[in-house]
Amino acid sequence: SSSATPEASGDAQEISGDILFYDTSGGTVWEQLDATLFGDFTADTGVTVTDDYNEAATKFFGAAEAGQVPWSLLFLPTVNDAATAAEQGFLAEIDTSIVPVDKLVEGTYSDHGIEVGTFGMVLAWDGEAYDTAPSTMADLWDLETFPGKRCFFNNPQYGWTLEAALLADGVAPDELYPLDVERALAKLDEIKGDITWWTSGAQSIESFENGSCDIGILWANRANSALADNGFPMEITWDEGGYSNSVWSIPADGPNVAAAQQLLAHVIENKDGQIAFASKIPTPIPASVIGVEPSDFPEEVQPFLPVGSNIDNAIRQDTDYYAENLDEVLDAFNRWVGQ
Amino acid sequence: MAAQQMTTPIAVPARSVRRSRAGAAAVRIALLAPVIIFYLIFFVWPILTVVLRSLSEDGRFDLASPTFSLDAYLQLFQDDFLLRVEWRTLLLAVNSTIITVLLAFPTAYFISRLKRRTATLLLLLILVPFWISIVVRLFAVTSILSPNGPINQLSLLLGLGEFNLLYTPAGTLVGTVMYLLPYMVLVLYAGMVAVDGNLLLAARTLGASPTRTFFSVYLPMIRSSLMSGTLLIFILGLGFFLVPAILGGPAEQTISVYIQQQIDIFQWAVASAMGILLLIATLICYVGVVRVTGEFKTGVGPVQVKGVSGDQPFRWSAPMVASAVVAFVTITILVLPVLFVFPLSIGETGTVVFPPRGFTLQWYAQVFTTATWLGPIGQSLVVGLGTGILSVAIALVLARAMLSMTSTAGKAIVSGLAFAPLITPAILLAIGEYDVQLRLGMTGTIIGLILAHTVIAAPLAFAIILAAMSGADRGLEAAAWTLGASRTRAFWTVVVRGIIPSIVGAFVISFVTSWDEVVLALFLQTGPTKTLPVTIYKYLESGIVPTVPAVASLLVTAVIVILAIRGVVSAIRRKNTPPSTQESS
Amino acid sequence: MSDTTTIRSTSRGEVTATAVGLDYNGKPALDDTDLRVHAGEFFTLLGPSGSGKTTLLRIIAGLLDPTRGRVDIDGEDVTHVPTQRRDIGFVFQNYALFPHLTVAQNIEFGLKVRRVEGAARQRRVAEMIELVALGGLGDRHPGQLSGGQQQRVALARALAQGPRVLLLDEPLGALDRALRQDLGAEVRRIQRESDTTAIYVTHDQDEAFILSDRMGVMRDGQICQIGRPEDIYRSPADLFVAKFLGQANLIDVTVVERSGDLATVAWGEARITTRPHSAVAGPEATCVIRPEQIRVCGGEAPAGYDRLGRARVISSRFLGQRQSVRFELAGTELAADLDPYDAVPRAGDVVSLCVRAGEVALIPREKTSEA
Amino acid sequence: MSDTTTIRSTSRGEVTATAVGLDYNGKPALDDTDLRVHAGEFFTLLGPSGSGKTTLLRIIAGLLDPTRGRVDIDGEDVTHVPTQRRDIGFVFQNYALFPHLTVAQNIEFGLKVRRVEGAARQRRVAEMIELVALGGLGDRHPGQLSGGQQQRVALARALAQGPRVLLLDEPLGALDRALRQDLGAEVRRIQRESDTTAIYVTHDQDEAFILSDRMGVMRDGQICQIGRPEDIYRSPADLFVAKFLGQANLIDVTVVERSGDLATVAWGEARITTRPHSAVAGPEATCVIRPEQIRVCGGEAPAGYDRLGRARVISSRFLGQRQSVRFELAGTELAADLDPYDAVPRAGDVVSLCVRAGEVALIPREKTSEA
Ligand SMILES: Nc1ncnc2c1ncn2[C@@H]1O[C@H](COP(=O)(O)OP(=O)(O)OP(=O)(O)O)[C@@H](O)[C@H]1O
Ligand SMILES: Nc1ncnc2c1ncn2[C@@H]1O[C@H](COP(=O)(O)OP(=O)(O)OP(=O)(O)O)[C@@H](O)[C@H]1O
Ligand SMILES: [Mg+2]
Ligand SMILES: [Mg+2]
Repeated sequence: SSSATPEASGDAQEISGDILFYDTSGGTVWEQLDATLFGDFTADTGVTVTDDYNEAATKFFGAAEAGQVPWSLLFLPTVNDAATAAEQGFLAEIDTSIVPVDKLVEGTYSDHGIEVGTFGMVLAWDGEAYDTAPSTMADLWDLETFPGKRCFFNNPQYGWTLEAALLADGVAPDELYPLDVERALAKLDEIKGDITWWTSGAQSIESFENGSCDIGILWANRANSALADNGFPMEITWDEGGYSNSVWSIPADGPNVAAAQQLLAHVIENKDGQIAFASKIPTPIPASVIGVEPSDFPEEVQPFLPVGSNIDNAIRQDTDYYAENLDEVLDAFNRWVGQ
Repeated sequence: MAAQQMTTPIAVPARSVRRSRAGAAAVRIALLAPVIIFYLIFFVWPILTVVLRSLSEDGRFDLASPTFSLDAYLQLFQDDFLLRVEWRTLLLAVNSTIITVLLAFPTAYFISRLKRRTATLLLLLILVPFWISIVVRLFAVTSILSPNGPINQLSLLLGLGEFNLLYTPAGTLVGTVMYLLPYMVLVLYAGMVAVDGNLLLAARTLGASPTRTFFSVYLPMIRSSLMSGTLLIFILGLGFFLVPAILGGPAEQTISVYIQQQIDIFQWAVASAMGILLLIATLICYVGVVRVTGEFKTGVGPVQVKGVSGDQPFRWSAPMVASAVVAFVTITILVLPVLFVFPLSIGETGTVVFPPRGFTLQWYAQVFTTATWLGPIGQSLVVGLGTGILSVAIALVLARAMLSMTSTAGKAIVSGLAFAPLITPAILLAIGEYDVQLRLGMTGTIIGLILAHTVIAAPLAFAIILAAMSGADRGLEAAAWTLGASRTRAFWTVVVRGIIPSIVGAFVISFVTSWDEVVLALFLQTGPTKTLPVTIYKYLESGIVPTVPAVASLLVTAVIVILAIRGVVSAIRRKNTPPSTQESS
Repeated sequence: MSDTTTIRSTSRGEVTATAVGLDYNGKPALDDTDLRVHAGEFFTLLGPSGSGKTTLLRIIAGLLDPTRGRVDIDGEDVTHVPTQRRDIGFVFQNYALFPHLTVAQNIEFGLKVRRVEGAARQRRVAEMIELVALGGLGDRHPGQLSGGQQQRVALARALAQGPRVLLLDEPLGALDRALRQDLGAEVRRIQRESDTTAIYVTHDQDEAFILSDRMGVMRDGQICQIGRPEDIYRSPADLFVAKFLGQANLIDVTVVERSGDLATVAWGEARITTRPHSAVAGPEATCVIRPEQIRVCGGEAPAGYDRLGRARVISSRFLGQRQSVRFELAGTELAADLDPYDAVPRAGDVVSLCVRAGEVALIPREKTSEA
Repeated sequence: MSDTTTIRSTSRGEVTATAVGLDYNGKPALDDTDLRVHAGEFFTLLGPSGSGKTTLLRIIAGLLDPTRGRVDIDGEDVTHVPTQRRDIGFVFQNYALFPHLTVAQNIEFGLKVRRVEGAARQRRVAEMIELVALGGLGDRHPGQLSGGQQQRVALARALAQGPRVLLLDEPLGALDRALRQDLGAEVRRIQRESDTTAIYVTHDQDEAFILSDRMGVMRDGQICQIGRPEDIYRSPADLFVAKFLGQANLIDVTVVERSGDLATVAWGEARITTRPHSAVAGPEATCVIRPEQIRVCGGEAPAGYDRLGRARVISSRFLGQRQSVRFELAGTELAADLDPYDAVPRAGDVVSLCVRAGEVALIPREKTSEA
């Protein structure tokens, strides 16, 4: 750990130019990043950050294989993407002499990146649909008390689908991994006919809005936007929900990596910026800074933040498990769903 | 009609003259060479990288230590899940093709029988959806098909009970049909207006009933258009990615969606193999159609109204009424999602919902006040214009080469090469293209994207220009020679000038192909400003903001205004020119 | 005149059009025309391009709906009967052969529609192919035939089913003379033998003369004269018909005497015996002198000729069967067809001209429009 | 014969084709043909459909490459000179006007290509429009013109640049007779005035007679006779030419006497004075009697006629300018064109027939193929 403030570190090493940001998160997330964390960084250092939206990590891998990487900072959608990339030598190490990783909660950073943009996968429901609020995943299977279609994401890793089934089937949270995929799918079979699958974040809340479902598993930030932007009476619980992180990394052969290291440092230090960003998009960046509590944020977003006491009863997704088993899990899921 | 009097085939001279003129041959090669090089670099090479990926064990072909394995292909034929995906893809393509043909046929028939001005208007209605990103249209379709949408509400109102198509196979089918319809209508229309109305009259003078005339004369006359059009939409249906990805549930996985998913988890080999399988299957279909009909004929685009509509008076008969009804349905299917962007764009909510809540025009204001949309629109325009120009140029050269060829095999190769990119799954082409452009250091450049878009747009331009050129009177070119014009001059001032409407049509189709292209554009652009559909796509993940339908509404309005101005201008021009006194020869 | 001579009462296919008219965009293409074609007759419609011949023919066939009027075939009102139930044959100006069918299949088409049995059908097709001299070409497609051959297929196809009325729209337009004559004779023979009524559109006057029992001359959507070819040629109703059929020297004359079948007119010094015209009442008239009615004579007109006067030869041209000579007589140019085997007059020669007495037609004087 | 009469040595545009031939799929469409067209001449190619007229014309224009032989224009070998450098004008059978250009622009096209200056160009265009009588239509598009008008534009366009050779491929085929005659005369006048050589393809014999200085008759890819129209008509080289030009009664005769310019032949009882033929050496020959050479005479032949014998009238038909009568004479059918104003013979009448002495052509006897 070197300097105490981002300004100091900025002064210490001359940085300039532009950071081309490999962005996989999309429209509004970028808009808010630009308005808060990146904007602050540019104001302090003069280094601009430019958005480069890409649909998935694929293109980065292609470019890295060819040894032609134009980006300085990467937003890799999952921890296992980052792990794969690191393994193949596509990522630079985080320079801990610049980046104060010690301010981050242990386990939310690695040699090759810091975790960000935690997305929570939570039980959500139309607040006007039921008299009594559901509280556990088992309630998703309770078609009598909580009638209506169930919403699930069509990709199990990002949808908490298998985990929810196992929890509902009585598996203890700490025994979830390795997943008993067969058991989970058997449990899912019970409600298969009542599931509405959503295919994108936009669609998930659209499904609630248009009545395609009344209860389901949503991304916490989308649930927030349904409530905040549209005034839809969305309610959620983090209990038995899951959360998982994306990763910000620096490519091994990227341009202007020094500035990118500085940017990471600046973001970690910029607590106001973090709060400003999470007030709009409740997926904090970085994922967990030591000492940040829900109460630090505006009241309306507090319930949606995967931080502090909110996630006491939530479960962290085992990304190592997924890194190892994703193709089989996906294959099994595909086969089941396609039957 | 006077042209019937000639007894010497007019296409003969030009062809036989060219054969033996060494100079002309050299010119042709000089023109053809850049096109061939273009195809080799931007189509053959990318496909080759995909083939190599499909043959290597981990999907990453390494020139230094090549390994070959057919595992991926074996898997395609052994794994019952993959077989099911393949089967489902085929089923979706077949079903949507059948429905599209059933809708497009009466629609095209009805339009082909109308007066030219009315026909043009309806054709424009059918073309309007091309201008609105398919992503937006599909999003509008989700709103239409959703439980709160007009269809279900109508069904409830009529006491027909829940009618929910969203995320069902039926919904996917509707979306695919919506995507394919304009292509089929255009191809069929071109074929239908070319039918000589006298043939139908002749059948009637021989005692044939209307039904019989239809089956034994009309249908055979448009057979090649019908088959080519059907093949075209079948191919498009097989490989189209966005509809099943957006409208289909996970149970509706198709090959293209599966390929996309496997690529996301780095299973390159099986994804590539599946793509190659798709390519080979469609190539076989193509060869089959060419074998049966002797040609692949997609006279898309503006055509001179001759034949039936010009000759036979329009009359309301029972089949005509039925056709009109189907035409109405077709146009509704195509136009409704386009119109739906208007209500979607005026709600006060921060994400798009239907029905809209409240009323505001702030989203329109945002379109103009932030760089988010103006930049992409500009980018799309530039790329579209570039693609349009390049595609037309390539199409001209190819069509010219094809028409001056005497060997059937040569023609088959040229047209096969020209049409192959249409057949290739976009995602694979994108990856291959990306590989190649990385090697050439072109990624992220606008030129690179234009070249890639040209690969997929040129086939359509080629189809249109080929149809126009082969229909054009080649005697005109010879006439220019006799007046002292050099071959180059004759080609430009007579041949090209004579098919200007088709060239415009080819340009427009190429332009909109680029204008609405997502997959290649996602891969080949780097930097903050992306083309419009990519920018729209970017919001699909994080929540569609109402600016997206606002942009779409503005585009619809712009297109309508342009068309209206055009209509007024041509009406004025018509008034100022004397009416034609004779049928042209 | 002798309209009735050609009626054969046993024949079928009498066609009557009563006040039929058809407008295109408010402008009449056919202008309330009456036509009666007797059963078994060969009737020709002659007229300049755009005069409405095709339109009238198509209305009779039911391919166009008339705006006004009615059409009867064999006494039955068919105005609203669709084409396929009118039992007609039609030969189109541009053939309209089915390109996807072979020659034999084209001819077979109508027979199939009528469910003629296999063997009988084959026989009939073979017969028709024979008839139009297309032996050996039965398996070709229309695209592989020359224009003349296509024409014959079209004829065979229309005839195969033995229709009661055969409608032909310039069916021989694209052929050379020899073929046209042969096929014309063939059409005529077939029409006679099959007891069919034929209505034949042409703009070739020779063809009309050779083929038709009667003919009608059309102009601006109306039939302006109907009759036997000879009668129309010899006694044209008006200037238009006179100029349209054959060549005509038109001279303005004064009627000086009328006596029964003949009228004497004065043209300068000359006195010409002409065929009177019912519409010529006053002294003013126009004389139609056909080139073949003029001959070179001595100082005195031979029997049967009237003397025109002395004329100067302007030019002369050999045309095979005749010699076309242009004369100048008292400021008027006269065209004459002389016997090519007589001495060839040279330009500048001055000779006496005579004209057939009693054969020259008289028509009402009109403001002569451009030829 | 008198080939040289029409040569004007100052004119340019002499066309010589030497042994040119062209094969389609190994079959000759043009069969090693020689042709020499003098500068300033109006030359017509006549022949049945498919005889190779268009092919020969296109080879001269450079629109087709001959398989064999060479083409010279004004003594220069142009066989491998591309069309645009041959300095020719071409009028296409189907006009081939540029539909996207106005009449004036169509005419202007060739001048623009030759970089004729603005004012001069405008003048020339105006002149041409005047010449073909299209005043006021300069701004129309071809689609807005009638067939005849289109034809005239095509002519004007081909003439505008003053080409040395004007090639015309059935330019008047689609027009009706009156228009055809007018335009034909126009073409001829323009050709004369502009001192251009014209090669004109037609299958209309009258047109060929009216227009041409000399003509060539084509058959099966070869020119089988060249000469002045009159000479060809009067002395056809063979059966084909005799039958193709005009009508012919062909009778097999025996030559009984030859004396200088004439030969006497025997046909049954009759003795006919004929024009001899160089290729008829032996006694066997065929006599070509034109219908207009026959007339009805009394028992004794009048001066200048030979008596054929007594014949029975089979049929007679009025054809306007003539009366076509078919006779039967000693088992042979004879067609005669009689004066329509003479008494009309009735079928069954028996009359005496005479034939012009010394005008009947003699040709070598061939196995008579079907007419
Ligand atoms: N579809 C149409 N629309 C407008 N006017 C038409 C149409 N068809 C024909 N006419 C007009 O009707 C008139 C008669 O045409 P029609 O075809 O009967 O002439 P025609 O005597 O057959 O001529 P041709 O000898 O050239 O074939 C013409 O003036 C023509 O311009
Ligand atoms: N492309 C071709 N392929 C094969 N044969 C051809 C082709 N073009 C012409 N021919 C043949 O060449 C011969 C001569 O044709 P050409 O066009 O010169 O005849 P033409 O005398 O002009 O006839 P028309 O009077 O019908 O125009 C014909 O037998 C024709 O069938
Ligand atoms: Mg007509
Ligand atoms: Mg020809």
